[in-house]
Amino acid sequence: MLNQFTSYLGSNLTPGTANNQLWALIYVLIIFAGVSVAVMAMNWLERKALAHFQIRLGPMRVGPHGLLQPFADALKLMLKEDIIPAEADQFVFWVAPLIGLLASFTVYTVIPFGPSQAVSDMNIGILFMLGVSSLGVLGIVVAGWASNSHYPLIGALRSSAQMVSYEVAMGLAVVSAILMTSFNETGTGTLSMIGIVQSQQQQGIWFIFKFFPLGLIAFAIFAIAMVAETNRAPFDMAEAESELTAGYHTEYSGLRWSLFMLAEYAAMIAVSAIAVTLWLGGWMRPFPNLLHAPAWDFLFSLFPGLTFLGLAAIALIGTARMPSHSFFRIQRIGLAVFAALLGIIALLLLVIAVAGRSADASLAARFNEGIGYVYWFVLKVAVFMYLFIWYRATWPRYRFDQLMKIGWKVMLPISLGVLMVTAIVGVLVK
Amino acid sequence: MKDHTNEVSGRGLSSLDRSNLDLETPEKPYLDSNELIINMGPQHPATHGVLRVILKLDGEKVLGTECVIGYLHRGVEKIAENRTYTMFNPYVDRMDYVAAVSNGLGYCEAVEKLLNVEAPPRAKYIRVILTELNRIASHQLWLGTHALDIGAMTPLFYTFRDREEILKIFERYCGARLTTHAFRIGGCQYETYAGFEKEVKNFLAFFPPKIDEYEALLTGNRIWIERTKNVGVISAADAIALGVTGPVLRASGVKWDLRKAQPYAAYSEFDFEIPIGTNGDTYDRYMVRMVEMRQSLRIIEQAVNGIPEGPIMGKVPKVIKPPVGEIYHSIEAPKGELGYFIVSDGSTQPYRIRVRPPSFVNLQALDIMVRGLLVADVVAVIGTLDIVLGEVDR
Amino acid sequence: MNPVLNSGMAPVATPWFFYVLGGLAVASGVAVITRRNAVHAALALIVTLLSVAGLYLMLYAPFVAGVQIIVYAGGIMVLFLFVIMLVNIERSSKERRFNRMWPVGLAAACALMALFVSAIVKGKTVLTDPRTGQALWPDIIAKLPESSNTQQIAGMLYGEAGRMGQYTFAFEIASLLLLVAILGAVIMTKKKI
Amino acid sequence: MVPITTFHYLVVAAALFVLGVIGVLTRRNVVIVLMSIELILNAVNLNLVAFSRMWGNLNGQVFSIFVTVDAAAEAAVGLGILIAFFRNRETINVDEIDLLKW
Repeated sequence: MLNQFTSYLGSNLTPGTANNQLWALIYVLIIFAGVSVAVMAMNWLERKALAHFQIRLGPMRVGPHGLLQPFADALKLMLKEDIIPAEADQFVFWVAPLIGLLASFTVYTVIPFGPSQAVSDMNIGILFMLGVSSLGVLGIVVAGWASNSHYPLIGALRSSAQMVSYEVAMGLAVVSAILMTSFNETGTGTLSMIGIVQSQQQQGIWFIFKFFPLGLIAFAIFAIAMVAETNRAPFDMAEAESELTAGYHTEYSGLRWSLFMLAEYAAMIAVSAIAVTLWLGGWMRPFPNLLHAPAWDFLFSLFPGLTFLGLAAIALIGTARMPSHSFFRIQRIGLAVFAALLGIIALLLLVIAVAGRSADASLAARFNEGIGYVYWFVLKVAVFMYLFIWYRATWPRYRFDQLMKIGWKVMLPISLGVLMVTAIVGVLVK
Repeated sequence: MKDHTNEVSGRGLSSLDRSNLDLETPEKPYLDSNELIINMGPQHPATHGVLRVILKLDGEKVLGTECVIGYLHRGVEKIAENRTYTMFNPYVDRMDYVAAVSNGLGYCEAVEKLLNVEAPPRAKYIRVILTELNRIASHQLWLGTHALDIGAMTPLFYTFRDREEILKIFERYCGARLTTHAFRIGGCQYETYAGFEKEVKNFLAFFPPKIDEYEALLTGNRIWIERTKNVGVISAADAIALGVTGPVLRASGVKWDLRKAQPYAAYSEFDFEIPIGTNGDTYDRYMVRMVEMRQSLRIIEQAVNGIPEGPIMGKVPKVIKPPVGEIYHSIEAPKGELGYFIVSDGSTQPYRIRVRPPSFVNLQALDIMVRGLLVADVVAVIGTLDIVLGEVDR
Repeated sequence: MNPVLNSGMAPVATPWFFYVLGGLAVASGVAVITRRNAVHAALALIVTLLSVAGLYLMLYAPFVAGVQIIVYAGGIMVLFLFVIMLVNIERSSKERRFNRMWPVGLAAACALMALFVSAIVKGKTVLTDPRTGQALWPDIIAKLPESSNTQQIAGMLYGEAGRMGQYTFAFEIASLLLLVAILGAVIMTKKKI
Repeated sequence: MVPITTFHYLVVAAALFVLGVIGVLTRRNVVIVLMSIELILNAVNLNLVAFSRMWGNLNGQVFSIFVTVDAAAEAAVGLGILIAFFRNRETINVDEIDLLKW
């Protein structure tokens, strides 16, 4: 056991490839916990950001600036009565949220947070990812059917048609990115998520900029399709609250409903991770080939610590700006503690960055490297998360037939065209 | 999409007979076309209150609708028969509660006409200013909720933020924000407060950029245009046949505004334009209302600059006892023609009051407007009709 | 579990996995043909398909497993569920599940099973391959390179290094078949075109 | 435990195949009949992949991909027929589809 624990530490393979079950389990647990925390943070951020878009304050009561709101929500949802309609199909109703949740969490096994920071490096990584994330629609369809009610049924039908349609354009956009991996000396591409990032590293370019503007168009297609895939505004047809009350989860309540939400947010993070991996260089920091000197490495390795320092500073400013009324004392203390916590994390990260600045194989150096990978990956994903919120705040909702029209008559031909042109250009350039 | 709209707009008046409006589909090409009957409302986020629409769907296509109303019925008209004319005045505020000032204006003017008294000019100007402010507030609320129905969340908050400025003026004028009860029979109860003119002028300067802001969010937005253009088309002939009034009628290209057609209060003294649309679709109705807000600002500006001095209450007897007779008086409320038909038997209480609410009449057009469209369009059309259930059910 | 195995390609194919997946596949296969409710049957079929995908992974056929998940479970089964929702199943769930000739069908299937069992058992022990003299399915397990599985299949389907692949022509035919199927499905399903 | 060999996979595949055949021969609901056909095709695929592993060449895997393509086409056309039929006869029972016309 201990042997298995330590033997992996020096390796630069993923636990899956190194066939180390213990570390695979550890990674799975870390990722599961991380995604759950990320979903909670996303929940808070979405409410806050959306509120500020809409000249509101958002949650302010539970904890300083509503920081504890997600926990309160989670607690409330867990304690809430779990209603199953009498006419519903009990078993299917029960199992539907689990299908969605399972699908969106299984995807994380192949997401590469770094060259060895993934549970497994599958040979068919991206195929597996698309396949499993397409299983999520089953949960929605089945939930709508099992509720035995009209609005959920319409929501489920909409959702299934929508997701199946956008998968086509999405898949073709992905294929054109995979095609780009094969434009190297050997002429062989890869489906492995890690391999895709590594080939971007080798070719010295993020695929979004490759064959400009072909990569950009494929990326744009994917970025649109992924919003539709996750049923988010402006494509939130399946749960359009002004039309179908809540769409497929109208009849759900309490914990089961929260599982749907968890699945939706996890799926959002997952598809963003695909986009980051395929087009935005995955875990790579900006200009890894151009600015390669150790000084640059050190500079970029300071970023995680500085980010947390910045967050700590924001929290501190928030503490200072709190009204000095005795009502706010506990909130003030809470925010100050939060700021201190962020500051400690920042200091820790900075210490690691300084200690691990040499590029040797010491534990600190490897740790430093790993933090850098995960940091840049998460940062890129976070940008997408913000975009999701931004879309929701800005745009009205498409109508179902318009959505399908865009999917089949605009996105599909464009992605097919991009695929062909990419292939032709790739051959010509070679 | 195109064939649906043609189908609707191509309907002549013959399509309005009852056999076509009920829920039976005229032709049934297959044994089973999977018709689905769903209840939209009375508890539904997009029915603006407690409207219940029974939708007959083929997949998502609407084959027919039937509105079930009355969930908010309070018997306002019956109550009137047991109240004196003065006592009934606050009740009218509760019909179209987002445009309470207009309701009060219509009622007061109708009774004044019956009494044969006239409000003094200053009172008329105050009435115009407040009514037009109320029109803007009503349109703001419509815009916010309509955009929310179509999926744009943010305009709702912007419009509510700016509506607050109007409500503040109301509050300072008469102490109430929503159900204002601002006017009395024969004039106004309250003189304008100190700084009234300044605040109104401030609002005149404050609001145009805000309209630009709403328009920046919606007018040129591709999704907004796709969702509203050619949706819920109603031809001018159909609109007139159904008695539709207000912005809905004007968007179909009929230049009919009671402020111009039968000027009341002091409207004949102001210079303003009546915006009209061409297609009669949801987008035109949106544009008509947006322009109307700007025109209202013009009216308010003229009124506040030219407001005369003088009394604010006409010569009205202490006990209001109109002569035996009947009167119909209508005004242009934000939602359309708001008419009061009052029958007096010479006593202190009206014998009968019948209100012609614009929302109720406009709601009739829902069926003809949504046939052949999709479920999502039903929501858009209900929003664009700008109904208030308090007024529909009374 | 042996740390020595940690380097290199250790067998994922532990018997335990096989029995779980195989058992799951067969059990949910039984559910597919016995459930009264078509949605339950579809869900059971999805479980079968995913278990079979797991078996493919154990057979070092990751690409086929991926195709199985993305096409079968993600595509075809969604189509099935979609259609089940379109057709009204409330009536059919109250009717007889099996047709009148079910004993005959069952008997025929049992005969088929007997044939299979004899063939499989004999192939393992009695029958031999005349060329090699080995049993028809010996216990040998050839090493398939998992890490380049996709690339090799691509080579066979599309060809590599300028040559046409072994199955390129068949692949094109298959794509034509799909096109025809799409057209056929659209024409049959649309009320009016 | 006995190591897993081709034999084991063949047994699973045979069981799935026979289950599929039973479904096709006995069920009345067309949707379930179609699902049973998918079961049969999967059994075949499992066999192909197992043999591909046994002999160490990939022809079997390529074949199983072709079978999958075929299954997709079959499902699309089959469900299309089913919908067209349902629309005309309001039934999805195989033993009521016996007129050869409608």
